[in-house]
Amino acid sequence: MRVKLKDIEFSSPILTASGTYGYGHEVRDMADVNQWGGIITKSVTRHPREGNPPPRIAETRSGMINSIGLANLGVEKYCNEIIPSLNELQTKVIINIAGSAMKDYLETMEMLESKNGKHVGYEINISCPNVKEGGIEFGVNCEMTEQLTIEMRKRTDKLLIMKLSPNVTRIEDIAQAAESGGADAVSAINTVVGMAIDVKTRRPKLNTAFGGLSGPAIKPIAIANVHKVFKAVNIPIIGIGGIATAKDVVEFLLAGATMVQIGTMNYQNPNLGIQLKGELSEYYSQNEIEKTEDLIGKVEYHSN
Amino acid sequence: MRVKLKDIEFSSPILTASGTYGYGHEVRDMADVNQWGGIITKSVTRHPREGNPPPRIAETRSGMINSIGLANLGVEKYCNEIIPSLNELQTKVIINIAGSAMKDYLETMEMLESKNGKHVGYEINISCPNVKEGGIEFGVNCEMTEQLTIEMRKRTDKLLIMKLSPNVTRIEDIAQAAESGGADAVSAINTVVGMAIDVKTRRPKLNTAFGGLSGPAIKPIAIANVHKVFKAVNIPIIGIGGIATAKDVVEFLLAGATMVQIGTMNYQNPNLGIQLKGELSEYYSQNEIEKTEDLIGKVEYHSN
Amino acid sequence: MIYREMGKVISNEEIAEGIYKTVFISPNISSSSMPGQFVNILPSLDWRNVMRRPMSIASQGNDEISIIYKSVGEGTRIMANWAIGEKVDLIGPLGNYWEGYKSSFPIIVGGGVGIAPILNLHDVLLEKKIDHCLIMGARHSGEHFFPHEPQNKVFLSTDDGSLGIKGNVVDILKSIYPIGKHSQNTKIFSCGPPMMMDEVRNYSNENKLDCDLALETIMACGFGICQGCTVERKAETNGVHSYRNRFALACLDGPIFNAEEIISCV
Amino acid sequence: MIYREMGKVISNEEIAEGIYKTVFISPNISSSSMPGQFVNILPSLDWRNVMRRPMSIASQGNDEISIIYKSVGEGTRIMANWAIGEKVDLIGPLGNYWEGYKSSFPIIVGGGVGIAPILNLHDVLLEKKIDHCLIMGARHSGEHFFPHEPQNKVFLSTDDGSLGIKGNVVDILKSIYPIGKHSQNTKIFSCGPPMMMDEVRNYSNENKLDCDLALETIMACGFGICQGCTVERKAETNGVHSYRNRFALACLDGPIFNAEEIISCV
Ligand SMILES: Cc1cc2nc3c(=O)[nH]c(=O)nc-3n(C[C@H](O)[C@H](O)[C@H](O)COP(=O)(O)OP(=O)(O)OC[C@H]3O[C@@H](n4cnc5c(N)ncnc54)[C@H](O)[C@@H]3O)c2cc1C
Ligand SMILES: Cc1cc2nc3c(=O)[nH]c(=O)nc-3n(C[C@H](O)[C@H](O)[C@H](O)COP(=O)(O)OP(=O)(O)OC[C@H]3O[C@@H](n4cnc5c(N)ncnc54)[C@H](O)[C@@H]3O)c2cc1C
Ligand SMILES: Cc1cc2nc3c(=O)[nH]c(=O)nc-3n(C[C@H](O)[C@H](O)[C@H](O)COP(=O)(O)O)c2cc1C
Ligand SMILES: Cc1cc2nc3c(=O)[nH]c(=O)nc-3n(C[C@H](O)[C@H](O)[C@H](O)COP(=O)(O)O)c2cc1C
Ligand code: FES
Ligand code: FES
Repeated sequence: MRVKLKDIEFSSPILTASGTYGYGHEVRDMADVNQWGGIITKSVTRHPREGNPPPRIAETRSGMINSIGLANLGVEKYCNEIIPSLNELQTKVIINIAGSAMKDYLETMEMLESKNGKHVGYEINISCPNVKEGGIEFGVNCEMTEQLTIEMRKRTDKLLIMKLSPNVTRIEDIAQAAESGGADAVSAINTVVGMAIDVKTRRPKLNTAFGGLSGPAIKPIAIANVHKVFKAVNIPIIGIGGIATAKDVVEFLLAGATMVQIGTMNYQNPNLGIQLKGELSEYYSQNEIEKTEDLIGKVEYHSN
Repeated sequence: MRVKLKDIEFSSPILTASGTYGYGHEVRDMADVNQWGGIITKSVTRHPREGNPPPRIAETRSGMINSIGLANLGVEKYCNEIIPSLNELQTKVIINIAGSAMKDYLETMEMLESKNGKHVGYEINISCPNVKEGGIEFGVNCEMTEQLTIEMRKRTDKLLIMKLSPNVTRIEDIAQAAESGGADAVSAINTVVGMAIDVKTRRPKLNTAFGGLSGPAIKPIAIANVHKVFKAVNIPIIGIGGIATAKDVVEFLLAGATMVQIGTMNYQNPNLGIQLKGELSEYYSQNEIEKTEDLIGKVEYHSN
Repeated sequence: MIYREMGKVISNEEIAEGIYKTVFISPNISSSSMPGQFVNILPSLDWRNVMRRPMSIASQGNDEISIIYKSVGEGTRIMANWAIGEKVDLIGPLGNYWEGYKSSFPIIVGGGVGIAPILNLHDVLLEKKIDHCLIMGARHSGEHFFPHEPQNKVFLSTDDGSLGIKGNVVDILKSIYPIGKHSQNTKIFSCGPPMMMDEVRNYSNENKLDCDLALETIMACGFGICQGCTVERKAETNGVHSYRNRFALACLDGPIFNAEEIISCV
Repeated sequence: MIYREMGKVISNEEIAEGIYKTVFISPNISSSSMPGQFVNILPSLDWRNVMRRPMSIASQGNDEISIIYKSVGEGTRIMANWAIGEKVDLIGPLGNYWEGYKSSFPIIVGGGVGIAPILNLHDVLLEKKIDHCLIMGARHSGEHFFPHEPQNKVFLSTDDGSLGIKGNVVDILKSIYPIGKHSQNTKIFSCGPPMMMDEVRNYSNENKLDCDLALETIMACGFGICQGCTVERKAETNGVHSYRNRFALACLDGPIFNAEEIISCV
C-alpha cells in the first residue's frame, strides 16, 4: 500500500482531492483524517476570494457540477490560520495553489515557503482563467504551463505537482510541458466543463452558467486522460475523477496512475478514502499483489 | 413542434443520432419511424469498413463507451442497397458521412449526390482521425474544418451540417470555421473520449482501449458545448448528448439548440423519440409555448 | 459532534397527501440534536446520485428522531418506500438551531416542506410551557395533518379555504396581528418555500420584529467541505473579506439565518 | 416480428444457489419465440444504466415465457427481487434459434448461466420425442436444480463431485462418448461460459461433429442498431467485405453460431 513520490512516502495511494475535503479538520468527527494517504487542501490564492454567488452546485446524472469560484481566505490568512492546524495532522499534506496570473502563483508559493509548514508539496491548479492572457487558462497552453512550472520549481524543493485540465484537445502535450518544466508529478483530471438549465425557471442551475462536472459520470473520461498522459510522460501521475470503489482505484492504477485522489464521493461518505484503503489492501492480498507498483500502468492491450 | 432548417421543414425537432438507429428499418416492428422529426443514418465512408474487433461497447455509470469503428458497407453498396430503402421513409432523412481524408469525404458526397436520393441533407462526422495529417481529426482543427466545409458546400445544395467533437479546447472556434465555410448548421456533440478497464482481466473494456462516451452522463458536457457554440455562431445548432426525457429536450432548446438528436437511449427504448415528441407537445401546451423558436436560446442568466 | 449513524426505520407513514413521516432509532443523533438542525440522508444503500438528501429533524428524544417530508423526486420517492426495519445511512445533527425563543413571544410559521423544524420547535415550546402562536400553511386541506385550533393559538391556512383560514400564512399573520399590533418581545421563526419566507420577512420588517428563517439550499455535503450551499449575506464585500462572510454556508452558518442578515430567501 | 411488451411476473423464485427463475405472462413474445432466442430486459422502470439485460428464453407457450438467470450484478440483483404482479419491460423475441436438431442425435450441453436455452431445447426435444442426451455442469450440487438421471440420458457434473459426475461437462462427454465413438448424425448444441464453450468446440472438432454454440456478448440494443455485440467470424477480410461479414452481430446473426464459423468463444 505504501507508495513514494520522489522521496516522500505515503501510507496509502489514496489522497483527498482539492476542494472536496476542506482543510482536513471539518470531518474529524466522522473520519480519522490521518488514515488518508494524504490531504490535498482547497485551492489557496494570493488574495482572499469570496467565490461565486449561489447557486454554486447542482446534481446531474451520476455527477454534479460546481462553480464555487475558489472561495478561500487568501494566502496571508492561510499562513496564519490554516497552516498551524495542517501542521497538527499526522498524514502528509499537499497545498493546492490557484491563481489568475503568474505573479499570483509565485507570490503565493513564496509566502507558503517562508512559513515552517510541514506540508510535503504543492499541487498547482492551472485551470483558472489567466487574466493577463485575456482569460485563457494556463492549463490549455503548453508554453504557459511550462513557464509556470519552471518558475514554481525554482521556488521550492518540496513536491511539485501540476494539476491538468481535461478541457483541452491534447492533454498529453500539457503534461509534457509540465514534465519539462520540472514538475515531480502531474495530477489529472480537474472537472470537465458542464452546464445544466432548470427548465422551470429557465435559469442555469449554476449562477455562473458554466461549471465543472465531477463524480462517477466522468470516470471514463478521467481514465482515458490518465492513460494518455501515462503514455506521454515519465513522471508519476495522480489519477482523479469519479472514484467511488476500490475497483475504481485499481482501474486508475492499471491505467497508469501512481496514486489517486477522491473528490465528489467524499460528500456522500467522508470516510470513503479510509474505507477504500482497507478494501484495497484486501484486494492486494486476494490477488497476490505485493506492492502498488505491480499495478501501475499494467493494463494489457487486446492483441488484434 | 414544426421547425425549419434553412428551407426544410421537420415535423418535430427530434432526430435520431447517427450510428444509433441503423438505417431506420431495423426498428420498424417497435416504432413508427416516420414519427421522428428525421432520421440521421449511421456514418457512411468511401470504402467499406468492417469496424473494430470486439469488444466494442461497455457500460459505464449512466453512460456507455463505444468503438464501433465506423463499420459500414461503403458508399457504393450504400447507394445501391440503402438509399432505395431510405427513399421509402416518409420522414426526413439526413445522411451522415465520415472519412479520413478530404478526398474520401468529397467522393462519398459526390456519389451520394449523383443518386436520386430523397434525403434532405448531410451531416458530416469530422471526428475521425485524418490519415494525411498524421491522424489529427478534422474536428480539432479550424482550417481543416473550414476547408472541408467549403468543399462540401460546393458539392451540394442540400442541408449541410457539420458535427462537432467535444474533445477540443475551444469548440466555438471550430463552429465558427464551419459557419464561415458555409455550413447550414452544426450539430454537437459527438462522443467524449473515454476508457474503462476490466480490473479482473486487466484488459481495456474496449478492444481499441479508447472509445467514445455517450448517454446521460455526458448531458452537462453537451449542454455546455451547445451553449458555447450558440454564443459564437448565427447558424442553427442541433443538440446531442444524453437526452432521455422531454425536459432534456427543452434544456437543449433553452441552451440554444434548434433541434436535437437522441442516441444512446434509443437502445433502451427505440420508441423514445416518438414518445418524447408527444411529451414535448404536451409540455408546449401546458406552458403556453406556441412554437419551438420561443424556447431556442432562451436561457436567462442569473443577474449578479 | 457529528455522527454518521445507521438509523433503523421504526415507522414510515403518509400523514397527508404526498407528505410522509419517518421515525428512526438513531440514539447518537437523537441525544445530541436541537430543534432546527437537520440530518443528511442516503436514500438507499445503492443510491446512484452523488448528493445525500437533507431533511430537518422533526422530533428527537428517547433514542428516536423523526423527519417529515414531501415526495418530490427520486430521493424522496425512495424514502417514502422505506420498509420498517430498514437501516438508513444518516449524518447528523447538522447546522445551527432555533435560538432566542425563551425570552420572547414566539410566532412560529411553517409551510410546504418547511413544517418539520417548525413542529419540532412547537413541541419544545409546549414542553417548556412557553406561550406561542403556531401558523401552518398548505394548498388545501389534504396537505394538513394537524387540527386547526385557534383557541390554542394554532392556525392553519389553505389556499382554497378547504381547512382553517383561506389564504396564505401571512394573510393569517396579518389578520391575527395587524401591522403594529405586536408586543415588544415577539419573535418570528419560520421555514417554508422561498416565496413564503420572503413575505414573512417583509411582514417582520414592517413590524420591526426579530425574525429567524430556516433556508433550504442545494447541499452536497452538509458539513462544510463542498462550499456549495451558500446564502448571500449583507456583508461588506470591499476590503479584506473572508470567504464565509458575504457567502455564508447554509450547512454551517445556517440553515437558520436572521432575516435582517440575508439578501434573499431563495 | 419483435415486440416490446410489459411482461407480468407470475412467479420469481431462487431455484438453486444464486440462480433464479422468473415466469412472465407475455403473450406476444410467448407465441412467436423459438428455443435459443432471447429477450432484452429493463430491470426496473427507473433503471439508470443505459443497457438492458439480455436473457435467454427458458420456455415459452400458453402466453408465458420464463427466464433462468444468475444474480451477478446490479441488474440481476434487481431482477431477483421482482415482486409477483410486477410489470417488466421486455423486448423480444430476439436473435436466431436452435436448428438442425430434428435430423440428428442432439447432445445438448449447458453450464453456468447457459442453462436456460439448453433447457428450452431439452423440453422441445422431449415434446417432439427426439432422442437426445442432456449434459449440465455446475461448480457444486447447490447450483443444480435438476435430477441426475443417466438412465434418461440426463447427466450432471460438478467440479467438486458433490452431485452427478465429478469434473466438467467435457469430462462427462468424453466418458460417455469417447473420442471417435459417435454416430454419424450426432450434433452438439451448447451454451455456457466461454472457457467451457471452447472445450466443447475442441471436443466437437476432434470428433468431427457439427456443433452450434450460443454466445453471450455485451449488448446495448439487442436488435441490430448499435453494432456493439460483435463476434469474430472466419471470414475473408481482404477485398470488398461487408461490415457484418467478419464481425457478425450476436443479436441478429446469433446468438447461435456454428463452432466452425467463429474465431473464439469469448
Ligand atoms: C437544511 C434542509 C432541510 C430540509 N428539510 C426538509 C424537510 O424537513 N422536509 C422536506 O420535505 N424537505 C426538506 N428539504 C428539502 C429536501 O432536501 C428536498 O426536497 C430533497 O432533497 C429532494 O430530493 P429528491 O431526490 O426527492 O428530489 P430531486 O429529484 O433531486 O429534486 C426535486 C426538487 O427538489 C429540489 N431539491 C433537490 N435537492 C434539494 C436540496 N438539497 N435542498 C432543497 N431543494 C432540493 C430540486 O431542486 C428539485 O426542484 C430540506 C432541505 C435542506 C437544505
Ligand atoms: C444473448 C444472451 C443471452 C443471455 N442469457 C442469459 C441467461 O439465460 N441467464 C443468465 O443468467 N445470463 C444470461 N446472459 C448474461 C446476462 O445478460 C448478464 O449476466 C447480465 O446482463 C448481467 O447483468 P448485471 O447488471 O446483473 O451485471 P453487471 O453488473 O452489469 O455485470 C456483471 C458481469 O456480467 C457481465 N455482463 C454484463 N452484461 C452482459 C451481457 N449483456 N452479456 C454477457 N455478460 C454481461 C459483465 O461483464 C460483468 O462481468 C445472456 C447474455 C446474452 C448476450
Ligand atoms: C465542489 C468542488 C470544489 C472543487 N474545488 C477545487 C479546488 O479548489 N481546486 C482544485 O484544484 N480542484 C477543485 N475541485 C476538483 C476536484 O479536486 C477534482 O479534480 C474533481 O472533482 C474530479 O474528481 P471527483 O470526480 O472525484 O470529484 C473541486 C471539485 C468539486 C466537486
Ligand atoms: C454505438 C454508437 C455508435 C455511434 N456511431 C456514430 C457514427 O457512426 N457517426 C457519428 O457521427 N456518430 C456516431 N455516434 C455518436 C452519436 O451520434 C451521438 O453523437 C453521441 O452518442 C451522443 O449522443 P447520446 O448521448 O444521445 O448517445 C455513435 C454513438 C454510439 C453510442
Ligand atoms: S453543503 Fe457542503 S459546505 Fe454546506
Ligand atoms: S446488441 Fe446492438 S447490434 Fe447487437
